[in-house]
Parts: sequence; C-alpha cells; structure tokens
Amino acid sequence: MLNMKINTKGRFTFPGGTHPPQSKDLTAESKIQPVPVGKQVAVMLSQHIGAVCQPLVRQGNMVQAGQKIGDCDAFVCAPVHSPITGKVKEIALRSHAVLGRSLAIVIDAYAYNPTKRPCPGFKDDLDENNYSAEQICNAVRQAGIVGMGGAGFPTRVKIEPNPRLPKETLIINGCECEPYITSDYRIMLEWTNQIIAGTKLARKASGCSKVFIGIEDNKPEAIEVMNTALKTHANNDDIKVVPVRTKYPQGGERQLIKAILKKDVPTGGIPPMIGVVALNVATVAAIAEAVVFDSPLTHRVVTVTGEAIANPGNFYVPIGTSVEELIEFCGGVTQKSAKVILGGPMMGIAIADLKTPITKTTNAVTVLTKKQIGRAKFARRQTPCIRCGRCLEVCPENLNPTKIAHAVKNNLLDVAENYYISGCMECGCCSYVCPANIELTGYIKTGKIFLAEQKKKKPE
Amino acid sequence: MILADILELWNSAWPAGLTMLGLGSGFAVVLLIASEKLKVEVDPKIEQIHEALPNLDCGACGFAGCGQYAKAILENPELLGKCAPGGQQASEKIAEILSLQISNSGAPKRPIVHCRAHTEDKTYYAIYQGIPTCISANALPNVQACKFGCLGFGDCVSACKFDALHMVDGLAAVDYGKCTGCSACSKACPRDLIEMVPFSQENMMTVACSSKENGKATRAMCKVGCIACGLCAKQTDIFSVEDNLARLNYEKYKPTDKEETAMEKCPTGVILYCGKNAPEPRQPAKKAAAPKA
Amino acid sequence: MANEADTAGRYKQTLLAGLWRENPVFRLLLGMCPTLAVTAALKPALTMGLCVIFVMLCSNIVVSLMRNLLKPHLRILMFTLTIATFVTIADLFLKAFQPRMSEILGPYVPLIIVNCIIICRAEACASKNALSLSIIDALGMGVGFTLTLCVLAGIREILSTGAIWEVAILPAGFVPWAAMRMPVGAFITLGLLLGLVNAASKKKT
Amino acid sequence: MLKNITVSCAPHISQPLSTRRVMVDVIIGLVPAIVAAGYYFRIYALILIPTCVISAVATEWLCNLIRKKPNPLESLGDFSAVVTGIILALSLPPGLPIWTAVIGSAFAIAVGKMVFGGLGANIFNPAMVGRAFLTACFGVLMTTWTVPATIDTTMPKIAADNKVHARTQATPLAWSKQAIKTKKGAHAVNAQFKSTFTGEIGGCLGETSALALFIGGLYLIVKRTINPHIPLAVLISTVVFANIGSMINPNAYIRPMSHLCSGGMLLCVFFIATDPVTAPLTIKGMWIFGIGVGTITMLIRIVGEYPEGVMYAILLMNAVTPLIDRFCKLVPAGGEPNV
Amino acid sequence: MSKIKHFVRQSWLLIVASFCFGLLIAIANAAWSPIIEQNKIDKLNSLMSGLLSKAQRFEMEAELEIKSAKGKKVKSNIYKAISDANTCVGWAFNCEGPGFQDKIELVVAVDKDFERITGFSVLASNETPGFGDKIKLPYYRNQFEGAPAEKLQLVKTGDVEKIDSEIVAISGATVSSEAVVEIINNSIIQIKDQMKGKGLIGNGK
Amino acid sequence: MDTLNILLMGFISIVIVNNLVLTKFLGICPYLGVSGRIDMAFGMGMAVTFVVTLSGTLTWLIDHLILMPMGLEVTRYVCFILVIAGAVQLVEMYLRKFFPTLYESFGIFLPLITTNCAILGLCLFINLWGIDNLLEAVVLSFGAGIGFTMAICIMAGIRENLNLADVPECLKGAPITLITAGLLTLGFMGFAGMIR
Ligand SMILES: Cc1cc2nc3c(=O)[nH]c(=O)nc-3n(C[C@H](O)[C@H](O)[C@H](O)COP(=O)(O)O)c2cc1C
Ligand SMILES: Cc1cc2nc3c(=O)[nH]c(=O)nc-3n(C[C@H](O)[C@H](O)[C@H](O)COP(=O)(O)O)c2cc1C
Ligand SMILES: Cc1cc2nc3c(=O)[nH]c(=O)nc-3n(C[C@H](O)[C@H](O)[C@H](O)COP(=O)(O)O)c2cc1C
Ligand SMILES: Cc1cc2nc3c(=O)[nH]c(=O)nc-3n(C[C@H](O)[C@H](O)[C@H](O)CO)c2cc1C
Ligand code: SF4
Ligand code: SF4
Ligand code: SF4
Ligand code: SF4
Ligand code: FES
Repeated sequence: MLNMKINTKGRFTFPGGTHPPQSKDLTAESKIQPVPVGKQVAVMLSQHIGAVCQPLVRQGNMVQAGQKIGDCDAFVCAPVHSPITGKVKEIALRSHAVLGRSLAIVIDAYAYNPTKRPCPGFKDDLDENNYSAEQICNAVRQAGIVGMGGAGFPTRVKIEPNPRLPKETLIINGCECEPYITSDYRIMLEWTNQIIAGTKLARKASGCSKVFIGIEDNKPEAIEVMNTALKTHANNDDIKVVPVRTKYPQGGERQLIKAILKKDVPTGGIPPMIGVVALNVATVAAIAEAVVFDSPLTHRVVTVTGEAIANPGNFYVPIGTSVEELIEFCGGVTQKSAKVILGGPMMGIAIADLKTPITKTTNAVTVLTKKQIGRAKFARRQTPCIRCGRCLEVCPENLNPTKIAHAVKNNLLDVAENYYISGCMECGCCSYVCPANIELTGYIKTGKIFLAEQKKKKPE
Repeated sequence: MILADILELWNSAWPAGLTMLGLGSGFAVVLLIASEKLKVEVDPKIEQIHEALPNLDCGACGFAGCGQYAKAILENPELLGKCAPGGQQASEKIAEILSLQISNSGAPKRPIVHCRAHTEDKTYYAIYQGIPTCISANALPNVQACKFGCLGFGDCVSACKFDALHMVDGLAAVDYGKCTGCSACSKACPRDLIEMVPFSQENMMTVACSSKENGKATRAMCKVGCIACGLCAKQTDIFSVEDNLARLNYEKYKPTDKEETAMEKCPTGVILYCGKNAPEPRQPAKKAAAPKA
Repeated sequence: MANEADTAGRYKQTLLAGLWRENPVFRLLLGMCPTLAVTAALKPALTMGLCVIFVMLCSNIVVSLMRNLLKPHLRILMFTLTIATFVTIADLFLKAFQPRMSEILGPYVPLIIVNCIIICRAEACASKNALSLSIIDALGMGVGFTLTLCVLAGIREILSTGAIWEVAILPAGFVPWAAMRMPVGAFITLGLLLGLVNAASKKKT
Repeated sequence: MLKNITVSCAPHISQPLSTRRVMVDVIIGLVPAIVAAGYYFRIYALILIPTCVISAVATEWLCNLIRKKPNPLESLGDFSAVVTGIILALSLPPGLPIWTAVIGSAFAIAVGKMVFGGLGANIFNPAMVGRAFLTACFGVLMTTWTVPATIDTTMPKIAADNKVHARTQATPLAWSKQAIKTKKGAHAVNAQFKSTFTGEIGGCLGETSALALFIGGLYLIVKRTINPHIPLAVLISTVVFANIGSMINPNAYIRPMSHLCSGGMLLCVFFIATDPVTAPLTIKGMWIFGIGVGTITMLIRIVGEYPEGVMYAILLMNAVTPLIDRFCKLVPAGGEPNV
Repeated sequence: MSKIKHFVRQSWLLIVASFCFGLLIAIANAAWSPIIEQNKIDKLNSLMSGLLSKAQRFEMEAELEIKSAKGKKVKSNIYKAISDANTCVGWAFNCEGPGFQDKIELVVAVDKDFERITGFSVLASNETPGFGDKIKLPYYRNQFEGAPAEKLQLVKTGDVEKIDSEIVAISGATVSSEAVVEIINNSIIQIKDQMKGKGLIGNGK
Repeated sequence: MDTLNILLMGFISIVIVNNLVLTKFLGICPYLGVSGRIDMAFGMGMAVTFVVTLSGTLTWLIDHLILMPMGLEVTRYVCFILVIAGAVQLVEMYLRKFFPTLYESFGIFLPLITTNCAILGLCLFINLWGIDNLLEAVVLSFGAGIGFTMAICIMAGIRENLNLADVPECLKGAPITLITAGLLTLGFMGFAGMIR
C-alpha cells in the first residue's frame, strides 16, 4: 500500500516478562461503537489518584451533559463532569473498583439524551503552536483528564513543566500488552489523527524534545497506520513510532522506558526523575479533544470482551454507566461466566457488585468463563513453593517475588521490605508463571497494604 | 599415727588450697574494683527485669544473654515467657514489674468488635477465592456487600497470642475470660472494627456495627446492621447518631434502665452487651422478645 | 497438719518437676552438650547422669547453706567455684574407680562445670530455698537429666550395636546402624525425641 | 443475571503449569537412566527402583497421617516423593539389600523432607540425605559394587539372592583414588572411558551410563525444567580442577572427561544439583552453588579420602544455600531505592 | 583501710570458700591419685599382657624419641616384659600416628629379640564407628600376631589367616588399616635401631 | 615451613574436620539459642572467637607456666573456669564502658559465653591433645572460634529460611535445629580424612 516498507518488528524490550495468550482477536476487528445513555449513571467522585472531588451539585439539582459536578482545590486532582443531562438523584456510596465503596453522584437521565459520538473529526492540520503550554495545561485540567492507561494520575500534573524535573522525552504508550483488551488498538486505528494531535499538544505542554510512540509488534496495522499518518503531519520530525517486542508487561511505563530509552526509572521513583513523561494513547486523544474542542472527559472507549460475552466489542461509553448495563448492551453473557474483571485478566480487578460504574480508568470489562478460571490458579489449589525461580526470572522489576510473598505470609514485613516489596508494580507475571499456583502478587499486594497501614498508624 | 596421716595429707594439700585462695581472692578484688570502676548506668526498669531473670546468660531465649532479653522485654512485652530456666516464676515477676510501668489508672481496656453480622446475616455478591486473610480480602472491592463489617477471615484471631479470639460463623468473638487487653487484635483488623474500650463495667453495652451506609443500603446488605433510625439516641444521650451510625459513649456508660430500653427498642438488635458474662444478644427477628432480667 | 501436707506436696512437686514438667533437657533445653556427647551408649550416659546428680546435690547443699551470706556481684562466681570443685572431685573419683568410663567421657566430665542446669538450679532454687527443698530439687532435676540421657542413649545404643547395656538383644541378623553412634545419630535422635516430647506435652495441656 | 461469580486478586489467568508437571518432566528425564540401569543391572534395578519409590511415597503418606493433614494423600499427587525415590535408587549400589533401601528412602523422606514441612521446605536434598545416612550406617554395603549383567553373565535373571551370585568390582573412581595414592595407573582409568560413557562398568544403579544421563539432562534443559546455569557451573569447575590435576601429574590424576563421566557426576549435574528446592534462586547464586559443588567434589576426589564426593558436596552446598541466597540478593530494576 | 574493710566484708565468703574447696580437692586428689596412677599402669599392663601372654610384669626400660612419618617428634616408652622366671620375654612400646580422622595410638608388642611382632592394641583412636574402628577387631589384629618385625605391607586382598609381612586391609577401611601398618612400620624400625644402639637387644644375629 | 604447615593443617582441621559444634558437641546451647538471625549469629560467633582465643591462650599459659611446674594439675578445672569467667566479665565491662558501639555489636554476647562449654571445652581439648606450643594453642583456639562462627552462621541462614516453612508445630525451634545440625554433620563427613 505504501511505497516505503515500514518495519513492524519490535526489537526493543526489557528483561523479564512473560507471554500470556493474547485473546485479542475477539474484539480487534470491532469498531468503536457509541453506547446510548441508560437510565442512570453514577459518577464517582474519586476516579483518579489524589484528592477526592467535592460535589458541586446537590440532590435534586439538574445537570447538563458536560457540566462540571465535582472538583477540589488540591493540586493532584481532576474535576468530574456529568456525561448526561439529568437530575441528581442522590450523592451516596456506590461500589468502587478500588475503594470498595465510595461517594458517587447518581444522576437520573432525562428522556432526551443524544448519544455522544466519538472523534469529532481531526485532520492532519493541527498546529499546536496555536496554543500556549499554559492554555493546554488548563484545558487538560478543566476537562478532568486523568491517565487512562490504568493508574489514573491527573494528566495536568504529569505534563506541566516542572523546573525541578525538566522533561525531555515524551513516550506515548500504545502497547496494550494486557490480553483481551483492544481499546487502545482501536483508538490508534480509528483516531489516528487525534492521537497525533494530542501528542503534539502534550509535547508542546511538557516541552519535550523527543517523542516516541511505543507499540507492540503484535499490532502491525497500528504501527503502519500511525507511521503513515505521521508523515502527513507537520512538525513530525521528532516523533517516532517504535515497534517494541510483544511481551507482557511491555506497556508498563517503566518497562517501556527501559525498552525504548534503555534507562531504568529509579526504584520507587517516577519517570520524570529521568526526564520522561509517559502517556497512554487514549489520554493523548482526550487531550486533543479537550484542547481543541474544549470538551471534558465524559466518555471513554471500553473493550467489553471475554469468551462469555455474546457480542464483544469496543464501545464509547458514558462514564458512570454500570458494568451490568454495559454487559447487557453487549447481549449479556452466553456461557457460565465466573469472573467479571475491570481491566484485563493480568492486572484487572475482579468485581463482585455489577452495579459498579465505569470510571475514567476502566479500559475494559473482561468476563472470564468458569472453564478459564478453572484453569487459572485460584480455583486450583496452591501447592508449596518449589523454589523453581521462575518468578524471579519473569519479574520485570528484578525482584524476588517468592521471598517477598512468603515473608508477607509469615508476617515478616521487615524481610519483605528488605527484599524491596515497594518495587513491585503488581504486574502479575510471577503469579502467572508460578507452577505451584501461589498468589505471589496477592501476597505482595497484601504486604504493601500492611506496610502502608503500619506507617499510617506509627506517628500516633 | 592418725595425726601423721593428717599431717601428710595437709602437706600435700596446702599448695592447692593456697592456690585456690589466691585465685579466689584475686578475682574477688578484680571484680570488686571492676564492678565499681566500670559501672555503666542502665535503665532501672531494665535492671529490675534483669534481676527477675535467672541471670544465667544461657541464651535459650534467643537473645544475647539476660541483659539483652530484659531490654527487649521492656521494649516489647510480647516477648515475655521465653526464658526457659526462669520459667513461669520469672515471667510472672516481670509481668508484675511491667504492669507497674503501665499506668493502671482507669478501667482496663478490652476489645469490642463493632459488628454482629454472622455469615447468614450478610449479603454476598460473589465468592471470594483469594488469599484467606481479612487484609487481602479487604483490598478487593465488595468481597461481601458491607464494606464495614467483619470479613471473617480471622486476622485478629491469628494476631491474638492468648487464644482469646475465635471465629464464630464468620464473626470474630472475644473471649473476655482470656483476653489480656494487649490490643493486638485491634491493630490487626484492616477494617478497624475492633476498638479498645475502657471496661468500666463487667459487661459493656455497645452498638455492634460500623456501617456508614444509609439505612436503606445497610438493610440491603445486612440483616443486623445499624440503620441509623435514631431510636436509641432518643432514649438517652449516651447514644448519638453520626454518619448513619449510632455510637455509644463508652466513657459515660453506666448500666441504667434507659440503656436497657434503648437496647430493646433497637429494631435490628445491634445494641448488645459484651463482656465475660454478657447475655446472648437478641435475635433481630424476634423484635418483641421478652426483656432480659 | 495441713502445713505438713502442704510441704510434702511441695516436695513431691519439686521432685516431679524435674522429671517432666521442667525436665532440664526436654523442657529447659539446658545441658545439651553432654546430652549429645555421652549418649552413644547407655553406660557412659548413666555414669554422666550420676556425676551430674552428685555435683548438683553437693552444689545445691553448699549454696543453700550459704544462701544468706551471698553478695550479689560475687554470687555467680561463688556458684562456679563450688561447682568446679565438686566436678573436680567427681572427675577424680571416676578416674580412680571407673577408669574406663572416665576415658570414654573424657573432657565431658569437667564440662559439667559449665552445664547450665547446675548453675541454674543453684540460682533458681538453692539460693532461695532451705536445705531440704534444695536437696529434693537437685535429686529431681538430676534424676530427670539422667533418665533423659538414658532414654537417648538406650535408643542410640540399640540401633547402633543391637545391644543395650552391652548385652545384645536384637537378633544376630541385625546390621547395626553405625550412624547412630556418630554425631548425626545424636543430633537427629535428640531432635526427634524433643519433637515427640513437645507433641506429647501439647496434648496434655 | 450473573450468579456465582468469583473474585480474587489479579492475575486471573495462569500458565498451564503445575508442580506435578515439573516433576513428571524430571521423571521423563530420568527414564533413559532407568532404562540403562535396567539394561546393565537387570533384576537389581527392577527391585531397587520400585522399592525406593514405594517406600518414599509410603513414608510421605505416613508423615502426612501423623501430622493429621486433612488429606494425607494429597501431597503425593505432586510426585516429588517419586522423584526422590527414583533418584535415591539410582544413586545406590545395585546389590544393596532391600531393607537397606527401605531404610534409606524412609529416612530421606521423613528426616530429609517431612520434618522441615514437606515439599519445598527442606534444606537438604532428601535423596542425598538418605544416601548419606545409608553410607554412614552401612558403609560396607554401600561400597560393594556389582558388575553389570553385560559382563557378568551369571547374574541372576529372576532370583534376588544377590550375595551368592553377584560378582563385584571396584569403580573407576576407586581405581582413580588408587592411582592418586600410588601415583600411577591413571591411564588405565582413562582407557575405560568408553565403558564409563556407555555404562558397562561397576557403580551405582543410575550413574554408570553417562550417555543416558546426558540425554535425560538435555531433555530437561530443552524443556526448560532446569536452568542450565547450575549444570554449567558444576561441569566447568570440575573440568578446571581435573585439568589442574592431570596437568600436574597425568599418571596420578585422571583426565577431566573421565572425571565427568565416572561416579555420580552427571546424575548430580543434571538431576541433583538442579533440585530447585535446595539450590539458590538467583542466577548468581546458582553459579556460586554450582562452582561450590564442583570444587568440593573435586577436592574430595583428589585430596580427600573418599573416592567420590558428589553427595557430600551437594549436602554442604545445600547447607550454605540460604546464605548464598541472602548474599546474592537481587537488585531491583531501578537500583536500590534511596529511602 | 576502710577500703580493705569493705573488701573483706564483701568477699570473705569467697575467700574462705575457695580455700576450703582447694583443700577439699587436694584431699581428694591425695587420697585417690595413687589409685589413678595404678589404674593407668594396670591398663597398660593388661593391654600388654594381652599381647605378651607369658609376661608376668612389665618394667619401663627406656623413653625414646622417634620421628613420625610427618616429621613430628613423638615419645615412645619401652617396656620390658618379664616372665615368672625373671627372664625377658619380650618388649612392648607405645606409638602413634595419623589415622583416618584423628591420631591413632597403639601399643605394640614384640618378642624378646625384636624379630616378631606378637600383637598390637589400640590405646586410643577416633576412627569412624563401623569403618575405621574395625582395626580393633581380632579379624584384623590377628594378622599381626607373629608377623616379622620389619617393614610390613598392606595388601587389598589376600589371606588373613596367613601370617607374613603382608597385612590384608579391612575392606571399607583401607585408610585406617594402612595407618596402623604405617605407624607400626615407622616406629618399629626406629625403635629397633635405637635399642640396638643402646645395647638393649642384641645386634642381630 | 613445617610449623606453618602444621599450623595451617591444625587450623583447617579444627574449623572443618573437627568442628567444635558438629563433631565435639560443644556450645550447643548458644547454637540452638542464638542462631535465629544471621546478624545475631555472626555477632555471637565473633564474640566466641574472641573469647575462645583469649581463654585458650590464657589457660594454656597458666597450665604450662604455673600449674604443671607446680604439680597443681588437680586444680586445673577450677582455675580454667575462673580465668575464663573473670576474663570475660572484665572484657565485657571494659567494652561496655569504653567502646559502647563495639559492645552493641558483639559485646552483648559476651555474658552468654561464660556458660558456654565451647570455651572451657576447647581449653580442655587443647590440654587433652597435648598441644605443647603456644603458637599452636593460639591458632587452634582461634580456629575453633572460626569454626563455631561458620557453623552458627550456616545454621542461622537455614533457620531464616525455615521461618518461612511449614515446620510441624512440635518440631519448631530447637528440635528442627538439632535435626538440621545432624544433617549438616552428615555433609561435613565428606571432609573426613582430608586432613590428618
Ligand atoms: C504491568 C503494567 C502494565 C501496563 N500496561 C499498560 C498498557 O498496556 N498500556 C498503557 O497504556 N498503559 C499501561 N500501563 C500503565 C502505564 O504504566 C502508565 O501508567 C501509563 O502508560 C501512563 O499513561 P497515562 O497516565 O496516560 O495512563 C501498565 C502499567 C503496569 C504497571
Ligand atoms: C548422586 C551420587 C552421589 C554420590 N555421592 C557419593 C559420595 O559423596 N561419596 C561416596 O563415597 N560415593 C558417592 N557416590 C557413589 C559414587 O559415585 C561411586 O559409585 C562410589 O564412590 C565408588 O566409590 P568406592 O571407591 O568407594 O567404591 C555417589 C553416587 C551418586 C549416584
Ligand atoms: C562415613 C564413612 C566413614 C568412613 N570412615 C573410615 C575410617 O574411619 N577409616 C577408613 O579407613 N575408611 C573409612 N571410610 C572408607 C573410606 O572412604 C574409603 O572408602 C576406604 O578407606 C577405601 O577402602 P576400601 O578400598 O577398602 O573400600 C569411611 C567411609 C565412609 C563413607
Ligand atoms: C529438577 C529437579 C531435580 C530434583 N532433584 C531431586 C533430587 O536430587 N533429590 C530429591 O530428593 N528430589 C529431587 N527433586 C524433587 C523435589 O524437588 C524434592 O523431592 C524436594 O526437594 C522435596 O522437597 C527434583 C525436582 C526437580 C524439579
Ligand atoms: S515461581 Fe512459584 S514455585 Fe517457583 S520460586 Fe516462584 S513462588 Fe516458588
Ligand atoms: S507482581 Fe511484582 S514481584 Fe511479581 S513479577 Fe510483577 S513486579 Fe515482580
Ligand atoms: S489480641 Fe489482645 S486485646 Fe485482642 S482479644 Fe487477644 S488478648 Fe485481647
Ligand atoms: S474483626 Fe477484622 S480482623 Fe477480625 S475477622 Fe473481622 S474483619 Fe477480620
Ligand atoms: S551445655 Fe554446652 S553450651 Fe550449654
């Protein structure tokens, strides 16, 4: 198709990691489809890392689609907006994927609520120099953009220039290493120009001089499409698409940075310490929309997938829609489903309450079948660790998962700390490969919670 | 004849006796001087504990001698009872010394579990298949519907060194006969359900719930949760309702009829007694059960 | 009357304590070195046990007699001196009348000096109690120690030679387990025995 | 609409791999050695291997019963006791009486493994613990080597009345020791290389055939059941020491290849030193461990009094494995956190 | 002055006790040391007379110094075995050398002309039970009875019944067997020479 | 050269082949008690090494310069134990007063040692082996200390690992330590006969 052949084979990668089955073909060909507004949405006041928003509306208030309904003054915070027009039913506790129960603004939809369509049309003509860095940052903050790759760190804080930690390199994370999920892939295919626009805006805002777009080489189309589109853009000299090797967790920012820049982010540190900003492709797309169209982050692309889902696909979903509704929209489940996961099977959170609403960081809803988790470890019995060392081999952070996990299990937290429990990013590789089926990641996570609690209690 | 024998014996014996005499007195001098010249001030409490130990420096406790062990006990009383030679006696004595340090003003503190939902009282959305500890389960959303109630995996039970806590149908129950008030359980509970309460009475009344959900939500999740109806607070002002939850002011608590009435009025039966001889709590279903004597 | 019964009971308790509840080897984990070193066969083990009884008895008596005169900073020194003296006497006695045993036991007889049980009893019991109780205590502890040694030695001797008290009891076809006479046998037998005792005492309480 | 869903922490999928699978792989890797043992020692192999396996498994079951495990048969399912039994059997002299093998396996499992808490908890390699105990107890029986059936045609085919018929022969390592003492004769041992390679020589059941062991070892490496680091480290250090020896005096010290192919070396390299439970976790640790095993083995073979030192080398390095692990702590990817 | 008083007050018990204990030890020693000495002699005598059945008593004849194989100097006592008839019926001497684990000490007896070994006994050894300690068994020792008092040779296989300068090793304990042979070889020749030098035995015929 | 050889061999022999703990059963109490953690074990080992060297030398001197010439061998045990106890106590007090940091890292173990039979045992063994050379006595005592340190550190490493293992309840602590020590001696048998 192109006169120049684009190399889509990734050479770059990081030490460790593993290869879970991809299972992406379930949804890879499914175009992003807008989801109509349901009867009710519950917009969580806490959708990101940092301070929890204060509600700006009260019970009974009427809200417009796109209206800011929660915010706070803290630096590390992003406002939330209503995705629909309707009436605030209540502000009450709702199931939250991370916090268990958390305050949400529950809005009953009015009858007339047009379905918002994605991608209001970006061409290759965006000149980011029309916007000042400050303007971009403000727009990002006002639109309530937070990292959509998982952690949900307020993006403004990430891209804002910081004199103490000058940024040089911007990495756009299009790896999507998690099995099943294809939302980023579809975004890259369908919103290519928007991503590039967002990338340029983010580059402008952060003052980075080099930009790499890292894409795993199991998505050759995405690499090609991005490369082709890039050529038609102006100011594209320093933006490079880097195919990286397909390996889980290539999408972890530390791993991606290692793969592309051959640099290690200090343990317990953050990328800016080595002058790097990493942004997810969905995040940059949202930046473009926010800056150019002044449109807040009220919808996002969610992959609804899994062998148990009748019509799996990628959907443009109003934030606050409940998982239940979303699954129903996809035709419900066909097989005996066993586990509903927000996110992918490696890092996602299994939820119990299907009323849990979608948040800004939910990139997928994966429903696993009984058979699948039957094969997976937790239904099977744990056997004792045989010290095979596989977990050490795959740990991308070069930790000693078995030692840490067993220390936690035996309540020896000082040992766990000694083996750098804090360096674990809970990627799940170790649990995935363990032949003894030990929930290493689970124990490590537990230990981290323990330690955090201990620290909290200590000053008293 | 005998005399000669004795004399002979004496002759062969006196050098040994003298050597020993010399050695003995030599060491006596040196040690006496040393004990005065090289004296180091130590914490009198440590000294006291040290005195109570057998001073054998045998290392059976796992520490480098009695002095170190004494120091360690003072810092962490949980290490009590590791001295094999000292045995029970020494432990008791040290416990005495230690308890003198702890100001014994006011009533002894004992734990109260602020939840009364057994497995059958609770609503579950899913089956938990993870690590069977409360802290792990608590890290996941909605392992059980109520985010505030007892998870029932017994982190507190394993924290208690005195076998004073047991899981009863998915709810932690304190055996007040065995509890020493060490507060280990309270620290262990990830949901902060266990509060150390000054037990001014043998049996304390409590509102055994921690749910901050509103009444309706609580009802949906738990048969026995506090629905914040406020009936108890109407009876007496030692109850107060805040954040959708009734609380009892333990400092002011005195057993009077008013409290008894509040307890009977409570529609869900979350108000109950804890303590050594606490009566069985009322079943919520039998709202009109006869008042207890 | 009641008082008398009381004292008698106390004596009995003290005596029995050493046999099981506070058995020096199994419960207090003291005096492990001789326990391991001399239990390859029953005879030396018994000899060792008797020596310990003798030394403990004498030292308890002496300490108990002097208990009111002891000065704190010289107390342990005093105990050591006493014990060392009686150990020397015991050693001489063995050399004179049990030369073979003396040879087998070798330096483990003088090592009784540093056997913690004796000093432990001197400190924990004799220096606080009257003569009679101290004697009872020494006997209880000493017999407890001796019995333990004998049990251990019995097991090891049977397995390592097929004999007990040097009298063959296992059938001739038995191939002796030489390892039981080596350090391995000592450590492992004692370890397993300790485990057994732990398990048994758990059950009781 | 969704009932009976489950929750747990991530990850929610896992590799289709289990402890049992790993152990079965090891057993498959041992098959060539078993076959060779059967070929060379006939009835002895036929008796000894099942005896050890059965008594190892039975001991594990008994220990579980004693510990009041809710399901005493459960831990047998991972086949680790079977592996222990086979490896112990393969490291025993062919003519060993059955009762000795039973004692060895029982000791291996009970004291070598179960007292530490079962699979994964043991510090020492159970099979080597069993073998060391047998050596300490019944030294003479453990150093009586039956000649392979291919040489000794009178070897009984069915009856196990071994004492009468069995012809015995010293092992190459015994000759090597002799050569070291007399400072001559190493060449004669070297000349036997072909027999040590195929296995037509006296020695323990499973150690004689270097070829079979090599095939099995290769299988394990290819299947990634074992890490190649430990085998490499042991082999390299052995070769280095053997080379030094044969350079000093080729008449006294046999060639490196003869060292590699005689005695328990290859069995150790591929199946024993690689026992994950008792070997270090980190790669650096594995190298230290391997070099330690090789060095101690060669020290004992060359300087020490015993002809073979593999077993002791393994036990000693097992003992220091926790220390190795501790001092070869991994540094996290981003360097030490500067707290 | 007051310091001394203080000292005395603090320590008089210790001083008195140490004096008393010293006396106690000394008395015990004085009373038993002859027996101990006698024991030693008896043991040696009984060992030696086991080797030289005709001897009635032994007299220490000389104290020689020989060089061990490793070049260390060791002492060796030479005893003359005297029969009823007051004639010399043989010699016995002690010697030592490295064994498998530790030192091996032997008593070796030879006939009066230093021509034939009449036997040896192990005074002390620390060989592995079940292996090296088989050198104490008659099976091995008997081979020495009547062997020529010259350089002996250890062979791996041979006839144990045949008495000659070839000693058959104990299988599984070659090292210890060899050690014994080496010790005997080493000392017997040196002692023979030295005794010849002193004229205690004839200069050979 | 020869003496050096003898010294070296003696040293290696007492560290490995005749290890005090593993073959002579000396110092088992601290071996069981203080082997829970490596840092503690190492401190203990160092303290033992120091004291054993000191007392080995001292007692050898006393034995050879005072007791033997004067024919007072009977009082040997008493003298030895008093010298050891006194020396240890003095050193401990001295360290405590003047070198608090050193005291914290290894001095705290000193009191443990008086009742440790490794020390007296070694002094007696040196006497038993008839070591008649001061240098050899010093080297042997030092080696004994190093051997103890090695054994206790290995055990501490193992026990730190066992902390994470499901050891049967009744075997926890001393029993499993003893069994491990037993198996360790099996391994050390490999060195037997290597040095004579
Ligand atoms: C194990 C792991 C895997 C991850 N995989 C991806 C991924 O595939 N794609 C992605 O965009 N972010 C992934 N992330 C999140 C990134 O580390 C990082 O947070 C994100 O790229 C930052 O962009 P954002 O702030 O825009 O979300 C992963 C994180 C972890 C810890
Ligand atoms: C895995 C394995 C380990 C062994 N370890 C030892 C050992 O440590 N010591 C030993 O004497 N023989 C050991 N053997 C036996 C030797 O390989 C060899 O057969 C034997 O030592 C021959 O020695 P011999 O000269 O004593 O007759 C082992 C055998 C195997 C298979
Ligand atoms: C545990 C053990 C202890 C041994 N102890 C001795 C010993 O004390 N003396 C000895 O000569 N050989 C001992 N050996 C045997 C030697 O290792 C060596 O195999 C033997 O001396 C070679 O002699 P052989 O050719 O008669 O088998 C022992 C072997 C083992 C396995
Ligand atoms: C590669 C490999 C090698 C093994 N080698 C041994 C071995 O040498 N001895 C043994 O008893 N078990 C061996 N096992 C089995 C298992 O690890 C052993 O029983 C455990 O040590 C028991 O906890 C091996 C297992 C694997 C996977
Ligand atoms: S992967 Fe599992 S079995 Fe292997 S070392 Fe890690 S925790 Fe142990
Ligand atoms: S979950 Fe943590 S320990 Fe496990 S592989 Fe990932 S980073 Fe390493
Ligand atoms: S942990 Fe302490 S406070 Fe809690 S029940 Fe047990 S003894 Fe009582
Ligand atoms: S009270 Fe807390 S720690 Fe105890 S079982 Fe309940 S949730 Fe767990
Ligand atoms: S008995 Fe030897 S150290 Fe305690």
